[in-house]
Amino acid sequence: MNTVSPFVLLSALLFTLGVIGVLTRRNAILIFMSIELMLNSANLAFVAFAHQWGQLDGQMFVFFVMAVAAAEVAVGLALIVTIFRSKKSTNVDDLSQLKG
Amino acid sequence: MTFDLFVFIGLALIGILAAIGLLTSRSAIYAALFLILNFSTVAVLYLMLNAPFLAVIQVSVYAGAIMVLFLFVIMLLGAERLAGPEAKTGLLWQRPLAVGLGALLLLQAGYVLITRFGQTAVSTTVVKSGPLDIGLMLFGPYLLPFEVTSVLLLVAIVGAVVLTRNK
Amino acid sequence: MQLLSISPILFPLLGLLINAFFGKRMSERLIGAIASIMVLASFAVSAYLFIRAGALPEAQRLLSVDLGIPWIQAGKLSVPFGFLIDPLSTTMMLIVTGVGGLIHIYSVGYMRGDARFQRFFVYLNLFIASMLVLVMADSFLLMFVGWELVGLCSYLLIGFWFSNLKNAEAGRKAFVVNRIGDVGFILGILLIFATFGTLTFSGVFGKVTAMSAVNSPVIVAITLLLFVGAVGKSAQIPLFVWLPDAMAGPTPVSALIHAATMVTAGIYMMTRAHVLYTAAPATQDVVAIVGALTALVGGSIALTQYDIKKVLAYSTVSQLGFMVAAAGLGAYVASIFHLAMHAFFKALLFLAAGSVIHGMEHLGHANGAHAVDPQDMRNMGGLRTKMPVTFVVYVIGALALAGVPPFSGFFSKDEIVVAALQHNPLVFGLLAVAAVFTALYVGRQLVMVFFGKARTGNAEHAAESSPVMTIPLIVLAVFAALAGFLNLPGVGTLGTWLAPAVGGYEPEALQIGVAGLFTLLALAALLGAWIVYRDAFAKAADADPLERFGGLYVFLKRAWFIDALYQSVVVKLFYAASSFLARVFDVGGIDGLVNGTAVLVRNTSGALRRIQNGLVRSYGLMMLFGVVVIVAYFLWSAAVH
Amino acid sequence: MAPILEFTLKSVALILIALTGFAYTTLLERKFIGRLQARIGPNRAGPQGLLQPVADGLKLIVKESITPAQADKLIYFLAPALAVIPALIVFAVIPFGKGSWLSLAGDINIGVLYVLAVLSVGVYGSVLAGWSSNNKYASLGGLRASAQMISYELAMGLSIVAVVLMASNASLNGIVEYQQPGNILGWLIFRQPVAAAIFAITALAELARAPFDLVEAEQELTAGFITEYGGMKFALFYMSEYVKMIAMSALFATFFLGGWSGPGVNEPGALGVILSVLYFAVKVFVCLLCIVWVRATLPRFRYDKLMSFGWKALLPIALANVMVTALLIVSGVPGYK
Repeated sequence: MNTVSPFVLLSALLFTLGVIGVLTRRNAILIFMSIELMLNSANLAFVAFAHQWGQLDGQMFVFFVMAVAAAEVAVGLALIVTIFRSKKSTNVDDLSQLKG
Repeated sequence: MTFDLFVFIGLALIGILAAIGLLTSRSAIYAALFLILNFSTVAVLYLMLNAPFLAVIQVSVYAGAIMVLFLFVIMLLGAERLAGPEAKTGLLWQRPLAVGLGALLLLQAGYVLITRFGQTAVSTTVVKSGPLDIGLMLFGPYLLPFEVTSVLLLVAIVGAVVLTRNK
Repeated sequence: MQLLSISPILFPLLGLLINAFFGKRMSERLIGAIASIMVLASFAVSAYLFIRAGALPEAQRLLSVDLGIPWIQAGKLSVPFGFLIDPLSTTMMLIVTGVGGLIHIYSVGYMRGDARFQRFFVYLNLFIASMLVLVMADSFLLMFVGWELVGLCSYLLIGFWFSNLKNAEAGRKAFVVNRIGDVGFILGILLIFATFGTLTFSGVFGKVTAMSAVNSPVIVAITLLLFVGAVGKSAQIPLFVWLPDAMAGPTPVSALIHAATMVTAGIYMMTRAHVLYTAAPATQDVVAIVGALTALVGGSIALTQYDIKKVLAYSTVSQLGFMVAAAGLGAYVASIFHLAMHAFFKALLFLAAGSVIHGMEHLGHANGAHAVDPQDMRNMGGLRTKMPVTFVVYVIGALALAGVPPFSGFFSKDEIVVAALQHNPLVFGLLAVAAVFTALYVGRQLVMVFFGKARTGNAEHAAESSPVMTIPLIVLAVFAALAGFLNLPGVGTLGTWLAPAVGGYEPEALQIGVAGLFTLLALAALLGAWIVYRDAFAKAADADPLERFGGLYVFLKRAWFIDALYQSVVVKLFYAASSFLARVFDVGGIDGLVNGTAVLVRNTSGALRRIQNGLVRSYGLMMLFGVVVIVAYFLWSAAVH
Repeated sequence: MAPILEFTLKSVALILIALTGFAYTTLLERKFIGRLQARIGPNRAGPQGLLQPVADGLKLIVKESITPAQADKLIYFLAPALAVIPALIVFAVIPFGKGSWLSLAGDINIGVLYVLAVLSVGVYGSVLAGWSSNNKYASLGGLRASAQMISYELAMGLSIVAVVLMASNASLNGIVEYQQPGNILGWLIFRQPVAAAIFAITALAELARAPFDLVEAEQELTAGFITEYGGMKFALFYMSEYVKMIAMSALFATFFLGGWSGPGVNEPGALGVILSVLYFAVKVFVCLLCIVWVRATLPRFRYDKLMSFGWKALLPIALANVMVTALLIVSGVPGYK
């Protein structure tokens, strides 16, 4: 293939699915996974563009995104565990104290 | 239809189906497994895009570490069964709206992509992207971000430890 | 060098910090010692600077200490943070720290046992530092900072015994009246900046000299506005009303702030700005006449007062009038000379009066003597034998004030009247009458306090004060007696010294006629007072001999009704306007606006509040909506172009 | 299509070798432990008990396949496969002898990373088996497995980083060639003893072999995550364990024992190749014996000791080792380039 457009299209599709997942699931862990899916689709686009321009910088960004994702998962899951301890639930709709 | 395209379509289908599975599965464990499948297909796509290093990192970081952590937490909390009926928060309109907006976003992206489809050819210069080349980039132009990332990871570790510590 | 030059300010600051933060745990003796030593150290440095400047050739005596700190940089306004060490400021520094140091020592005895002993010395040190900022400033703005700081100290110290409502009110009055003057001062500063684009003394004066215009409207306006500030601070007509009330503060405060130093700030400021005033003869005439009138009015009121400190307060008003008149006549050296002499003898008189009051209170409250006002001269009498030291120093101070040769006041006053005779006969006449009044009230006071028989039990049992109080009195008495020789007519040591800072000085020869006339007037007035009051008060309740003047007496006694005038016109009008604003404008306009805004915000946010439902997913949905709209906008704009 | 055919043939051969190896490793273990414990071990099936693996296999195949009623069926069936696949595909990058054709993937420059990635995925088999069985022993075993493997993976990766630093090459063949200066001192076990020790320890932990076999500690958890498994599915787990043993031994031999190198491998023609394969086989065999030997010698760790040992001892030591190695290399100490 001499174009990366299919990869970018797939990336957009996966991103949209991730968005829908974030907005429709109520389990905090699943929302989290959907966010990972979105990050991953962005990574795919990065790699695709890196391939298209014949440069490594896109791949570097993926590397950093992965590091950030790992950090995010560590803290995020710690938060979920902490919340679960007090609320006995991972449903984000149960966490609506901060409202007007 | 070239062999590459054939492989791509197959992988893309698997990835999309896995993503849909993630959205619809009733069990968090299945969702996690679908996500792992999706990550794996993306790893193979990286291989196709001349990024073998990232492909392997993708497997070992996402599949080998992050998703294991997810599974671990799911099993630890016993939270694999997802809530069945919609809670009484009265957000029934929310799901269709979310799907509709998501479709709109996809349409926008698709519009851009299709109007420009294949307009820019892949660069003819093939860059080397082995561990050595990545390392030279990391410790060269990207040294500062790299070090900042290490601080970020440290902070995340400390944060996670503090958050989950039993008082 | 820079540090040394500003260390006179730093010493009292250090003292006040130590006393403010650690004073709670220190003994009174230690607190007083620290405060006094800091001021004396300041005095020592000032003396060093003075001597060093004296050793330099005349042209180099103007030492500008620029600390290199750009204090204010705003647009065109650039004010450096710098100090000016020149003959004028070192002279002032010596007066401030010297008299201040003596008064600190005196206060250790005077304030003994006061509940707020520590606070008193913190304030005193703050005052010394502020006053030094005022006199050392090298720009109008920094001078204004010192000006306001001493005003603050004055307020704090007048109302020092604030638990008595009258004292607190006196402090407030002083503050408010001073504000009126300060408005003039700050407007003057603004006008200076608008005109000359700079606020440093050297910059402004250089430009004024370059203009070489006489009576240009701008400079007249500037000088008049600055004079308004001086009128407030130096208690001239019509703003002198706060100074007599300021006697509510502790007596050392009256001596230091309301006689020797702060109230002379106006005179100092005009002397410092003499270049401006010399360029505006019209203003000078106004200044001279206001000063002479103040001298007359203050002296006349002092004739009728019974309160020992009130007499001295009105006397101060009067003497300040002399100084202002001198400044208005262009006799700046005479003005500063009288300022210094006045600092000595008036501080002496106040401190001695404090000693008298202290002695009057000596009987204590045990014998039911509480009911007797220890400051009312009618309750005194015959203290000559009870308090010999106080009596002697009081007489010295009184003779100096009355202008009897060879005491200090004679020389300084003589120089002023000589200048008046040369420039303005009207002023000369007014000052001559004022001088007679001076001698009269001084004599009256001496007779009432020290001669005759003791009229109350308190006076009967009065005792001499402790050495810590009398020693400063003696030191001051020596100065009050002899300091006049600093600037003998025809020699003019002080004048020659000050000449570089006040724009030239030629010592006047002694005019035997004027000097003799004023000496005769003073002696005659003192004799008259002796005759009138020798037998006037047999008992405390007797009527004053002056009461036979009837309406005139009441007029003087009530201080020319100026306070009453303010009360009935200014205050009433102000109340009426305030009440209109409070009842109509505030409720209807301001509150309506504020409440209306609040109601609007509350209702709007009440509607918007529904969006914040606490559900993460709906927030996410809104974000997605925003993203879709933004992307759509970009697509649309890309399609358009 | 020729490369695909070649790959297929090689893969089939590899799988057959692995399966045979697996079968006879079980026998080796039983016999060797028997000797160590002063008994004979299985000796009935065939001469010297050589057919014992065949008998075991037949038995397991024909056994009734039982599925717990409350199990999550799909994952219950998937888990054994997920356990075996990583164990098998590790072999793709291991060079079995001289010449890049003797490893499946050839001489690729991300070989080490590939190994780490595949090993990190190996945990899914046990975790999912534990969860899907819907049995508390199995669940605990699965949780222990995931925690243990995640913890020890880090130290293992760092020990290999030291090796990669030395060889400045991330391809396994490159590492072997680096250790071939002509004498036995070229082996990295002599220049990286700390890394070798850490790798050996973490390899045992990754294998969940004694003394790190808490995942299936009989006294505590019955059989851990395989409690509910029987028949052929059990055999698959069994197989994954032993195939992994072979793979780990091969990796240790490659990283620290000079891989296929040895006297005479540089001979041209078939002789050198045959010698190199032989040397490699011998080294792997010695490693296997050592693993079994450790099992017969050491008692089991306590679980909290296991975790604190991994995080507080091995990981810091491995980090320090990487740093010291880097310093030695930069300062040009002889033997460290």
